Amino acid sequence: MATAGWQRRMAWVLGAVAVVGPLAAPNDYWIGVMARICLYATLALGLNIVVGFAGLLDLGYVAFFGIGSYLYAFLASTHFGLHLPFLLAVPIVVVLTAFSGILIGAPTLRLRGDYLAIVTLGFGEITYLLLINLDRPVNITGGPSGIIGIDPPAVAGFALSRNTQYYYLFLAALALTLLASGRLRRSRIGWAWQAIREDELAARAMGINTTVAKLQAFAIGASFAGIGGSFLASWQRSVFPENFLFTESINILAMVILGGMGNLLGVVMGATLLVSLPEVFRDLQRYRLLVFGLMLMVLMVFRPEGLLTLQGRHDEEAEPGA
Amino acid sequence: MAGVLAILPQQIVFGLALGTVYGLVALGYTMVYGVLFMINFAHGEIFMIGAYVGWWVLALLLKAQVGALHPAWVVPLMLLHAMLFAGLLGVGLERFAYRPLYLRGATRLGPLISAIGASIFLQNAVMLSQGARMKVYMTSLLFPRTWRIQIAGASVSLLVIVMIVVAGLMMWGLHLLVQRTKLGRSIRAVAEDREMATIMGVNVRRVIAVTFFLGSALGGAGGVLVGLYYTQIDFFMGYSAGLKAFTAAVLGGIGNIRGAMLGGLILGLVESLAVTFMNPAYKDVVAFVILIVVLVFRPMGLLGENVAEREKV
Amino acid sequence: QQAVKIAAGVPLTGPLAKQGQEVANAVKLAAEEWNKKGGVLGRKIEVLEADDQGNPQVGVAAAEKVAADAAVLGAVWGITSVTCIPVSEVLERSNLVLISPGCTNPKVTDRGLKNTNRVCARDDAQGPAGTIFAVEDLKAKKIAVFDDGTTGPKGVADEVEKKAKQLGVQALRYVIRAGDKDFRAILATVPKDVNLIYASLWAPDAALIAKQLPDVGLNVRMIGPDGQFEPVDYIQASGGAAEGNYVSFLVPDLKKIPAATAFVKAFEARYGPVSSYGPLAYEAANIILEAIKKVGKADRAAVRDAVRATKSYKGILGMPIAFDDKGDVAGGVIYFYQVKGSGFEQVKAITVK
Amino acid sequence: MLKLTDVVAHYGPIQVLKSVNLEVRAGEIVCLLGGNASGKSTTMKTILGVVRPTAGRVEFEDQRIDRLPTETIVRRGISLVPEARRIFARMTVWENLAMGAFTRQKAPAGELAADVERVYALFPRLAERQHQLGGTLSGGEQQMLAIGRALMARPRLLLMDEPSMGLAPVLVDQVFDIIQSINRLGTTILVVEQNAAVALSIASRGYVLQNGRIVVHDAARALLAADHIRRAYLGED
Amino acid sequence: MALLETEGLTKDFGGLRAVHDLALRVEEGEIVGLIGPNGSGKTTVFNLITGLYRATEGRIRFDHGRRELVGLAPHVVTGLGIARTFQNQRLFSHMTVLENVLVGMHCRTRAGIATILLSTPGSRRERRRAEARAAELLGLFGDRLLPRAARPAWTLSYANRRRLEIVRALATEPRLLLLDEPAAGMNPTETRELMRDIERVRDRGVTILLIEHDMGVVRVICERVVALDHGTKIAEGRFEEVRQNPAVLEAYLGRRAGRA
Ligand SMILES: Nc1ncnc2c1ncn2[C@@H]1O[C@H](COP(=O)(O)OP(=O)(O)OP(=O)(O)O)[C@@H](O)[C@H]1O
Ligand SMILES: Nc1ncnc2c1ncn2[C@@H]1O[C@H](COP(=O)(O)OP(=O)(O)OP(=O)(O)O)[C@@H](O)[C@H]1O
Ligand SMILES: [Mg+2]
Ligand SMILES: [Mg+2]
Repeated sequence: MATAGWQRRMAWVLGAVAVVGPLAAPNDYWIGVMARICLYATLALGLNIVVGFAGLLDLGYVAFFGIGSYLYAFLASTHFGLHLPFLLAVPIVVVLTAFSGILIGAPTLRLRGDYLAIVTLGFGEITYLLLINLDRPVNITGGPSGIIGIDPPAVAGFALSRNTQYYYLFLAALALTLLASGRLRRSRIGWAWQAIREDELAARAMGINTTVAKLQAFAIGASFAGIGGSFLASWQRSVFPENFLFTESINILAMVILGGMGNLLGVVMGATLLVSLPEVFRDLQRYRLLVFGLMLMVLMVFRPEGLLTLQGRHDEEAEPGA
Repeated sequence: MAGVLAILPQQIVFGLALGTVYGLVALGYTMVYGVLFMINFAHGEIFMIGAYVGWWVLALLLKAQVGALHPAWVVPLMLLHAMLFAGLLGVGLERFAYRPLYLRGATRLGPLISAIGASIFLQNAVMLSQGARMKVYMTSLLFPRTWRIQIAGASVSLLVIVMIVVAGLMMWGLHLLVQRTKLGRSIRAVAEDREMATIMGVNVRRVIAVTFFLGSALGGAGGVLVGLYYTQIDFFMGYSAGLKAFTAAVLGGIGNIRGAMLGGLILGLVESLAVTFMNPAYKDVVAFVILIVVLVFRPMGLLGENVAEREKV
Repeated sequence: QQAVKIAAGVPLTGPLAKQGQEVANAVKLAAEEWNKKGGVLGRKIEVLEADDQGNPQVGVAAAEKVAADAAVLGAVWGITSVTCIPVSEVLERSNLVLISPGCTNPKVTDRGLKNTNRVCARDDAQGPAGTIFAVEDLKAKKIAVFDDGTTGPKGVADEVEKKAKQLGVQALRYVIRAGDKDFRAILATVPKDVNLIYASLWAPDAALIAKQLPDVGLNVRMIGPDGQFEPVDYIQASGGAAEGNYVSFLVPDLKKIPAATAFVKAFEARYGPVSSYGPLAYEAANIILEAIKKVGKADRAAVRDAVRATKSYKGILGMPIAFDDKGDVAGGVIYFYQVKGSGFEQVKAITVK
Repeated sequence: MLKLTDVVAHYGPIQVLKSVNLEVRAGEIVCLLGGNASGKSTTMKTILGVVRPTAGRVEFEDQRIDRLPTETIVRRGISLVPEARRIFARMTVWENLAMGAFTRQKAPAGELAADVERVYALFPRLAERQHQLGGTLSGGEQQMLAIGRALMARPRLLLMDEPSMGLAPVLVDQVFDIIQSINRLGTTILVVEQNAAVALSIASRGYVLQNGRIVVHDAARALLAADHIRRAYLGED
Repeated sequence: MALLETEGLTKDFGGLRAVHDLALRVEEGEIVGLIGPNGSGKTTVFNLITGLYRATEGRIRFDHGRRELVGLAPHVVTGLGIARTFQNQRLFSHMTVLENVLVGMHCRTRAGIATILLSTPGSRRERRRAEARAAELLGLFGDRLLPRAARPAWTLSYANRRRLEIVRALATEPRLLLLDEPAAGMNPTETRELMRDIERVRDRGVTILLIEHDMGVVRVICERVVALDHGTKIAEGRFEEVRQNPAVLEAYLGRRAGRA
């Protein structure tokens, strides 16, 4: 397909830009924004597995983000006095978050479409409420005032401190998740997800164990959030329930859809836009969100299928008649 | 425990009143969902704007000093304006933010995002034009505190009764409209298969616009009643009300009109009973757990038809 | 020549926009007044509004932007501690001073950052003081303590509960959900022999509770922290139901201080009613500008240290302000007001150790 | 009555109809033949404006209709039995029929009820199932309903895209009888049918569509007799 | 015992008994036709066998009596070697033609998440093999599908979508293939081509149970025919016998039956 080739070339260009980007950034703030783009692109790729590939509308993805962040905070902060090294803590967090994906996914297996959406939304809210309230009777989460004093990522005694360093760490993780998403998409599991998205009943009749496939999607999607969560916690050096509001789920979902569901490059572009636009609009001060909302509408109106569509609808040649 | 039982009737009344509010807003969600299968995230904002319109009507009346304000005519006047304004706003949104998407055959999720954009936009537009400070409804000028009656050990204010009656009437009217009339049939036809509906001669755009008008007008009416009942409105009120109403609509079976009302009432009751018997911090946890449990056993909501079982293969 | 900038980092949008905008407005007013007198360092002063939406991450991004602007020499930051904490760490890296008018959590200053100060009361000052007042002056025996599950309110409520236990008074905890409007069900579960409600809530919620109390047959007084020092959102919104209730505040009666009356008049003429945040933010801005003036050059680290070294600064708050070594206002007197008609009247002052 | 002149239609950049010229005169039954994917269904959709022609014109009763919205075209008296039935799955059989009569705004209720009864008389199975949801009907029952629904509009021109699909042999015969009888009552019919032998036997004329072009058109009898047609479309050696 | 055997199979929908006490038998290597008037329960029988509906009563035995199918989930049934097409096509519309076939191979491939993420040689080999096999299966219908392998399935014409459904079902490597009106929407010439293809499939060792209203197809390719009416079996045997059966004539074939 012509567009696929175009997209691949564009991906290489973007990759190159990403690698040299910090050199061109005017200041630390913009490098921070770029790091945030990578962080959110990773999250969006995770949600894309659930929503874009498997077609399961998840409105509570932030729950996994929160679980990942807090798990990292438990393992590497003064809160419980545990200070696991970054390279050990992150894999543990990823595995546990994936497991939480299975736990949360399990009750939703029979649900379709928007019923699934509301249940996942419910889980998102429940997670938030638990984060707020589990500081008593015993203090687990720190309650509304969160956990502070989280360890920064350190490798071999070298602790990250500058935004540039974080940026390259996040960029590397993004590259990995992109690779993983790409491999999954064109694998038997990826096809099973897409089949479920298209027609669950036919998928079952074609021999797909939809229970397993959906749980796999939830687990992998959640594990990406586990990565993102660890990064947020170690970068912000603190976590609060306020980091994981419903609006955050919506924000990540918008990245996936605006970019073009299922299209990896599109999802990254969606994250880029939705992280950078509010920053660009910062100078508008009180009008910032007004313009952002308007922008979101306008973008969708002009690109209803998202920035990059999944299957180039318009590059088909005619089926020769019989 | 005896203490708890003594307040139970009162708690039920509080729960029903709250549930009516949720149900009213949920009706609009369900209407729009019914045709476009789209969660209209801007519905909460339409509800909020309805509340502001009602506030302005009341404020202008007070300013004009039209003598004694009697709820019998003031409330309908507020409702009328709010419904009209909210309805037109809904139609406008449909025209500019959603129609361009669904006409081009976008996936269901495209409109969801543009609805979120609309919701952010409206919220901030109201904040910027009306101020971030909340506004106070002068309800006490309309409904004296003494207007209340005793039912089974619970004291019920007249306002709650007005609310329940208005909500009931609206729900019933809508139900009849959708199930019994030709318009209702065409709404359902559009919902199922837009292209086939056109081939039947249905003007799809008009049907969708009408649906948006009705759903949004209901949201506007809900806004006024909520303003009267809670006496405070602010630009952010649509957020949590919208979330709860959406939950209620799904609980009842989304797309089902009586389901929306039922879902609202149940949600209201669950919340008020949850704070009675449990740590109130977990009130919303209880509500969502109940929602999840209900959906696990009835995947299409309480009144939603179980298409899964009746689906022909 | 380039202007000197000070940042106003607050939620300009979202549910806390009202409080945030008041802070930003007060900072702007302060800057204008300085500008009328010729600015500072011979340059004009500009206010950089930075929207943190009350969200830690958005706050961090805003702080990085502020820090990257070399013209910024100080910041008035924060309504909520969840943003203050990560933001202060960002600003610390570039030696940028911040004074918070609203972040009350003890951790904000207890982390010992050199750049972080506040002009508001700590949760663990206001809460205990309120409890002492409740028990000693109002003779409360059983207190119902409400919060909304967010940092500030919950922090104060925790302290109230702790202090009450110390004083041998029963404290029952209740949590409402921010954004809800109907609290009747939860109020109905409050035992009828409770003789005071400590409402650690924002003013609109407190007004709703005051209003809904009669619906459940409770007839008790309420007391709340400085967030309720709001003539409009609390007193007026309650439609008379708040009459006789109490509010604690870090500041003595503004009406009795001429400088403050001038501020209130100027502010209200421009931006509408003022609550507790306006005066505090105005004062914070003035302290920063005063420090810049004293330092005499655009040097962030020097300004940071000068702010911390502030001694007996006399502004509109009627008391000399000095920061202790953590950045809290030294001295810590909490003043108590009672709602009378459409305003507050000071009834008592309590010093916490 | 209906006239397509050099109609071209695309799906995106794919040209599906390359040049379709076709005429249906009032009172006729015209049969449209063609192999799979030759564009028969697309032709039907183009007449109704569901697919917009990119060139050429479509006229109905001497007025150009290719720019009109579908619902307006339908209101002028054309109705369609669509390919693959397209029943409203979550409406009952009765409601599906009522939808069929949607354009008849002013018809008295009694007349509509009589028409429903007429459909029930044609397909007694539908009468048994009048309160069943359309989606749960068997394939053939749905096909009956699709035909009944189109009849409810009392069209002047009826487009039928494979009306016998999925019907048991008994019913296939019956459907062709129905076509003939409603034609006698004054309805003009354009039918796409794989059961070409039967279709041609009741049609007056036929068109053959190949690769988006009309390649042959002739009297039905002549087509039935033509060798290459028999081989290509009637399955004879 | 036969490859597939049902016993007392019954299915109720509310008050409606769609299938009633049905005994059906399909021997290994046969092509069996299931005929009957509209609404007689044929498709329902398919749904019962494949586990999409659960039988109200009765048993379904597969693999010469070795497996009981009632109560099994659809994917398990498919895994055991039963595949089907749908009367109302259910393709994965937004996936390409090739991907549709690859989905069918899901239950015959093994790669797990870890091997896929690591892209092990084994998983790569498996994938290449699957793609090659999918292409081969698409070639079953000559050049009707193969040249369109990269197009989204929804752009196919009606009859080609039917063909793709058959290929997708074959991709699951079934021992028993259930075809629901495969010839619908094809003209007689195309139908003949289809019949040859079905026979080719059978010759590869796949047993076929087929629902069809086109008596031309049933007559030519079905060794045995079962006729249903109102959910009960009214006749069984060779087509020529069954078509003589007065009940079948009356309920199903009608007066022009002789022309089939
Ligand atoms: N929505 C669509 N988008 C793109 N291409 C399409 C679409 N619908 C049909 N086509 C293509 O247009 C061509 C004609 O299709 P059409 O459905 O009109 O054929 P047909 O003659 O009705 O065939 P059949 O006998 O199989 O029903 C085919 O090549 C088909 O693949
Ligand atoms: N889910 C369902 N709910 C209610 N009734 C159903 C359901 N599925 C099928 N039926 C009814 O059961 C009967 C048998 O349906 P089935 O689809 O098996 O018929 P069929 O023999 O395949 O007919 P056709 O040849 O028309 O496809 C029909 O009358 C149908 O209306
Ligand atoms: Mg066709
Ligand atoms: Mg069938």
